[in-house]
Amino acid sequence: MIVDVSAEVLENVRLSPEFNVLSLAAPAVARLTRPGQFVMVRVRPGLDPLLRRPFSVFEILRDDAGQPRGISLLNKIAGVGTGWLYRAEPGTRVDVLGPLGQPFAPVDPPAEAWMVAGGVGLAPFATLAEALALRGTSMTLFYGARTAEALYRTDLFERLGARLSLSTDDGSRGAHGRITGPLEQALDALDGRPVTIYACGPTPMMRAVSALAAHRDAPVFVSLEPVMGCGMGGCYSCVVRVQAGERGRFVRSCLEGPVFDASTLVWEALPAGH
Amino acid sequence: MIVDVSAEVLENVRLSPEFNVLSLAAPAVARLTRPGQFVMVRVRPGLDPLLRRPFSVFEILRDDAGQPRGISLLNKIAGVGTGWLYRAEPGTRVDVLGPLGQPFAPVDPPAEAWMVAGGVGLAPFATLAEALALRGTSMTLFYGARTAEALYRTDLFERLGARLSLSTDDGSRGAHGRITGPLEQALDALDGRPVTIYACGPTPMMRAVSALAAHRDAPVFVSLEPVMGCGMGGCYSCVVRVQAGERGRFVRSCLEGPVFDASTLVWEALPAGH
Amino acid sequence: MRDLTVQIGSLRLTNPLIAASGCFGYGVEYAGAIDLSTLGGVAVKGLFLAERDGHAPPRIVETPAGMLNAIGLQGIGVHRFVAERLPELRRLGATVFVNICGSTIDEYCEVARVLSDAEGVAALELNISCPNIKEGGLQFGCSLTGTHDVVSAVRKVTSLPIIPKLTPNVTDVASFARASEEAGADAVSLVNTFLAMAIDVETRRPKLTNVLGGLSGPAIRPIAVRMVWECAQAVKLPVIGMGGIATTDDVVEFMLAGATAVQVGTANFVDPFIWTRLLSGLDTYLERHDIGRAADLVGALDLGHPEPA
Amino acid sequence: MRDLTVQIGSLRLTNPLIAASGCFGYGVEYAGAIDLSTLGGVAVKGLFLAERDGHAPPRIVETPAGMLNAIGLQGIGVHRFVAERLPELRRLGATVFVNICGSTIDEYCEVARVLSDAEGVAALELNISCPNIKEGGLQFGCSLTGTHDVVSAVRKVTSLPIIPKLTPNVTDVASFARASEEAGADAVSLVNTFLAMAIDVETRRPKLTNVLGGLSGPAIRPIAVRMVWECAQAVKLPVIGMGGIATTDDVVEFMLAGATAVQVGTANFVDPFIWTRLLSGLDTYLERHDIGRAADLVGALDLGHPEPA
Ligand SMILES: Cc1cc2nc3c(=O)[nH]c(=O)nc-3n(C[C@H](O)[C@H](O)[C@H](O)COP(=O)(O)OP(=O)(O)OC[C@H]3O[C@@H](n4cnc5c(N)ncnc54)[C@H](O)[C@@H]3O)c2cc1C
Ligand SMILES: Cc1cc2nc3c(=O)[nH]c(=O)nc-3n(C[C@H](O)[C@H](O)[C@H](O)COP(=O)(O)OP(=O)(O)OC[C@H]3O[C@@H](n4cnc5c(N)ncnc54)[C@H](O)[C@@H]3O)c2cc1C
Ligand SMILES: Cc1cc2nc3c(=O)[nH]c(=O)nc-3n(C[C@H](O)[C@H](O)[C@H](O)COP(=O)(O)O)c2cc1C
Ligand SMILES: Cc1cc2nc3c(=O)[nH]c(=O)nc-3n(C[C@H](O)[C@H](O)[C@H](O)COP(=O)(O)O)c2cc1C
Ligand code: FES
Ligand code: FES
Repeated sequence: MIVDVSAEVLENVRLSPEFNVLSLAAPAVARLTRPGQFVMVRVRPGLDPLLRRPFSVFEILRDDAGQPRGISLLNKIAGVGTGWLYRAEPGTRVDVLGPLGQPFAPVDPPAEAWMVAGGVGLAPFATLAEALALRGTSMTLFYGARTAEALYRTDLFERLGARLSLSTDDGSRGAHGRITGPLEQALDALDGRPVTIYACGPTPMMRAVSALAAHRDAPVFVSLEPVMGCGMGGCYSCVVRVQAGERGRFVRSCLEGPVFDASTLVWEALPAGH
Repeated sequence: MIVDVSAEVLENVRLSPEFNVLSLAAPAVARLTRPGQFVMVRVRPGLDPLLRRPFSVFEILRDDAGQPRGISLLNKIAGVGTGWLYRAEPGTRVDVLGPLGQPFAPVDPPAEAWMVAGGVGLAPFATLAEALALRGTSMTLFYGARTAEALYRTDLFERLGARLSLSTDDGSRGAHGRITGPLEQALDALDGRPVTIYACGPTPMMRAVSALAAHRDAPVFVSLEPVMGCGMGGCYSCVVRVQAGERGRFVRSCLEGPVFDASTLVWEALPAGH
Repeated sequence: MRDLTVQIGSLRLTNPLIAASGCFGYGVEYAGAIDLSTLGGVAVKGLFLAERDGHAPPRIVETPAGMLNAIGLQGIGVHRFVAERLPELRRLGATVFVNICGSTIDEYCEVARVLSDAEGVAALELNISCPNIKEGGLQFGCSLTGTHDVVSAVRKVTSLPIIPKLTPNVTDVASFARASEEAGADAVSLVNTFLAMAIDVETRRPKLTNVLGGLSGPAIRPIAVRMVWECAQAVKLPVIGMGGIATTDDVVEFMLAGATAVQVGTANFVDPFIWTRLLSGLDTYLERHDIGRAADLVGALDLGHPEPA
Repeated sequence: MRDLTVQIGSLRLTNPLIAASGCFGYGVEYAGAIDLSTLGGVAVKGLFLAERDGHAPPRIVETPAGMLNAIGLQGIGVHRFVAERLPELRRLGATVFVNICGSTIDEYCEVARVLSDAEGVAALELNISCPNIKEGGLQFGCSLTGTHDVVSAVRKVTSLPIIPKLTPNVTDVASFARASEEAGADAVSLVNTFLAMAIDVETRRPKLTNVLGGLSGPAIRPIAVRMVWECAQAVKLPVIGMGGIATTDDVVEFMLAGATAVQVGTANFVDPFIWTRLLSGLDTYLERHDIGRAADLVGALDLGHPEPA
């Protein structure tokens, strides 16, 4: 089921000049959301901007009795819409349509789950980590960012029992360099243990993860972030190429994704990303 | 001189479900404004709504030292722009361009000044009353509204020494009926005293005032409120017909008005008003 | 509820609201958001005879109060549509308008034949106005003889109502409505999108892979209303109006200008629940104005010397 | 400051920013907001030979990201303009583009003659594209021979640069640019407004007294950019682009599409101080991209297979 709610902004925690976590009163959406699903957000009334913006559901917010009362978004300023959501004050409202898209399938023990996040690509993993924790699946968050300050909300994942493997471009926290470094080392140390990898971040990163894992026969599921006009399968704007026949074919990532088995994608046809 | 300032909303006093007084930090505009002038307000960023909206400067706000620190607007909800200004929270900003247009010429003693206001037509008279008070001109505010509750801020005028003559459509305060009733009685009781009349309100009211006064040779200045696209003389949207030759001619009310000598207007050509 | 039915040729619609082609997938995608049988109609995505890949992304770009698209008519082809989607649409009770395309007149006719033989198609909308593809589309839609030829050829092969969809990218759209009428169309629909482009000033490249795209959304509404008005005066055929409809007032505006029914495209992207709001809004409007039937709005624009407003 | 100068035929502009006709009064109205000599040019309100009353209000209506206008070319006529406004414009150092209108070819020529004899006119913009008046305007602008005839007639009576202003209300705007080039124009400017309408659904009357009006503003920008791009490829003449420009990026977008200079109309209503912002924005853009001259932007759209963006 898909709902559209006019959600009050409950809280806006600015993590940096670029990132914030926006809490929204949207119990109906919160109740329905499965790990890795997204919502389409109309950032303000009126016709400018016209279209909604897609956002992963970051956290499911719960009241003291554990009942879903809303969702949060991990928002990174990219332009006008994300700029509004960065500045949104508590009390204002945004329209939230969802939940949408194919969720992650959380893997069961004894397989391990590795989540590989680059920057704002952390967003879909909080819901996945919750689901994994419920199943008792052992999990690791590989998380890379530019600097130590840009590694956000690792506490959420630690609380759910995830191991952390961090990296920063400047070496200020964790490994120095891209997150694919620690990932490759971990893969080399696997020693036959089964692992399922989930990745979200810049396209080149996801592609690299996919290549690394393919060598080791580890399944990889990526969450893509193409431009989306509707999120409902109506417009055919969000297509990505999947393997089929000689040339492959375009499928709508709002319906058949945003989560894809990395091995089914035609990576060359994916926009390099934003 | 005309300035454009991004003015912070200092205070928003909602007088009724329809009317509010919005205080704006715009010292540069406040310093320059003369009685009855207006400003063009961009109610929010973005392209919807696209155009600015014209508003009379209601009060000149002053700090404790008497220095102009801003202006207020008397706003009545008419549509999308005025709706935004009704809801605007302190701390948000609106762009204010002005001051614009021909001001009222405040009359000197021994002539009396009568201000005739219908509804939101009260707006341009607070600045006029200030100027009249400075000159020591004796003044009366004729002010009509639907009900007693819709007669706003009469305190402002009393404080400046104006006599009040009120009317309400339902008789809940002042005379019962239109404000033209008390006005006509006052005109009949003039007994040769010189009076200058200033009127602002619905077009039929201003026209009636103009007709009443013409019989008694009292000059009438009206402040018109046509649709205005630019407020600067650029677009020719705001024209009203003034007498000239056989058919009259269109003049721009943002430049040659909004204040007009009522006897120069071709009333038949004026839109009946909103 | 007032009487919202309207008549398009032999076709009676329960109300004037039709989902616009290309903006509603194959209809089935929206079954979760709206009961398709409550719509006047569902115009499905443009179909060629064969499957089509469409253009490489990026395929859309947002513009002030509008958007550009260059989807390139990705589609499953008419045969798969009939086999895989139509049964579901019938089951859901949708009144199905199939938007048909062709690179040649023969292809239009072949697609029309296949659909005429299928069960559950209410009408054919002839897409002679897609600005985003090289073959077909504008090649017919921008030429009066091209328009006439396609329409009369399709007329010969089907008894379904045929509705040429006109492009706004012409000097005199009413002449295309007339050409359609003469060629035997049952109605015309307009507007398709305006040929447009957008450039990324940082990369100095077109924002769309296809360079050009079609502008839709509220931005174009005033032009679309004018064109619908012109066509409604030029022909006796019913006119289906569209272009930027997002509110009940917009629906009424198009009907007053002469549209018997309307389509909603871009606004459905922003709000897939728009349909119930528009339906109840229309009902409220009719009630407030004490108008018995939605059909009474059609062409009811009052041009009498406007009383100084 | 980078080199912002651009060349329109024999005319060198200090920068590519021109105030659009009908959106800047006679220029003098804005002298308090902007030093007119800092603009590339000022296109004054369209002038006929005689004074004109224009249409009865309401003359404008706001639309999504745009506006309709039906001013009806109210104006003081060319003689009063020369006597009463031109001297002031000269004093202010403005580069004056006079937008000229006519009900007949003779009237265009007569207006052109009067202006050629006057001091301080930099160029004539031939308004053959006003959608709001019955005589003149579109009657010439929507016909290739009409366009050719007006331009060549005016060409004979003036040595001032002449710039036909093209209407977007045609199927193939590039052919009108070509007709202008053949007839001896020095440049073309486009777009004028799109013929459009809006209806008040409460009164069921047109919102404009004139019923029809011209759509301008950001809403139309993507169509205008496409048309400028088409014209720039079709002719060797410089193209002056406009339609919805409101930001520096918009200016650059038009220049990349092929405009040598641009005009800003509707956005000036919203922000009369826009000019200094656009000028410094353009300078910053050139600096950031390490481009020496604004003129280097003209037509620099990169169509090379767009790298997957
Ligand atoms: C399924 C999905 C989940 C997403 N989850 C998140 C999330 O949790 N947090 C978050 O901050 N962002 C997320 N994004 C990206 C987010 O939707 C875009 O950043 C946003 O739409 C940009 O809107 P804007 O108005 O700020 O930018 P605009 O002003 O529209 O554009 C500014 C720039 O952003 C680029 N852009 C446009 N669309 C996208 C896009 N889909 N992705 C990336 N860049 C884009 C434009 O090309 C342009 O260069 C997600 C996207 C998808 C498809
Ligand atoms: C010189 C001048 C001074 C004014 N001073 C004040 C003031 O002090 N306080 C105040 O509340 N209003 C004032 N107005 C009127 C105010 O500008 C309009 O109410 C406002 O522009 C409507 O904008 P909107 O976005 O709310 O309405 P929209 O959504 O744009 O339109 C809603 C309705 O309002 C009508 N409308 C549009 N423009 C005007 C207009 N100029 N006047 C009246 N109705 C209009 C429209 O026709 C429509 O029916 C003044 C107008 C002028 C010209
Ligand atoms: C993404 C998109 C895809 C479209 N695809 C088609 C199509 O396949 N066939 C067609 O006739 N029109 C197509 N159109 C045009 C719409 O049906 C409609 O004519 C146009 O968008 C104007 O209406 P709107 O402003 O309500 O969107 C498409 C429009 C959009 C935005
Ligand atoms: C109120 C108004 C009046 C106009 N008057 C004229 C005119 O007299 N002559 C002319 O050639 N164009 C006229 N135009 C068209 C503009 O010059 C310009 O071509 C058009 O508005 C598109 O640019 P914009 O979107 O920047 O406004 C007018 C436009 C507006 C909005
Ligand atoms: S976003 Fe519209 S089909 Fe996927
Ligand atoms: S409002 Fe534009 S000329 Fe007066």
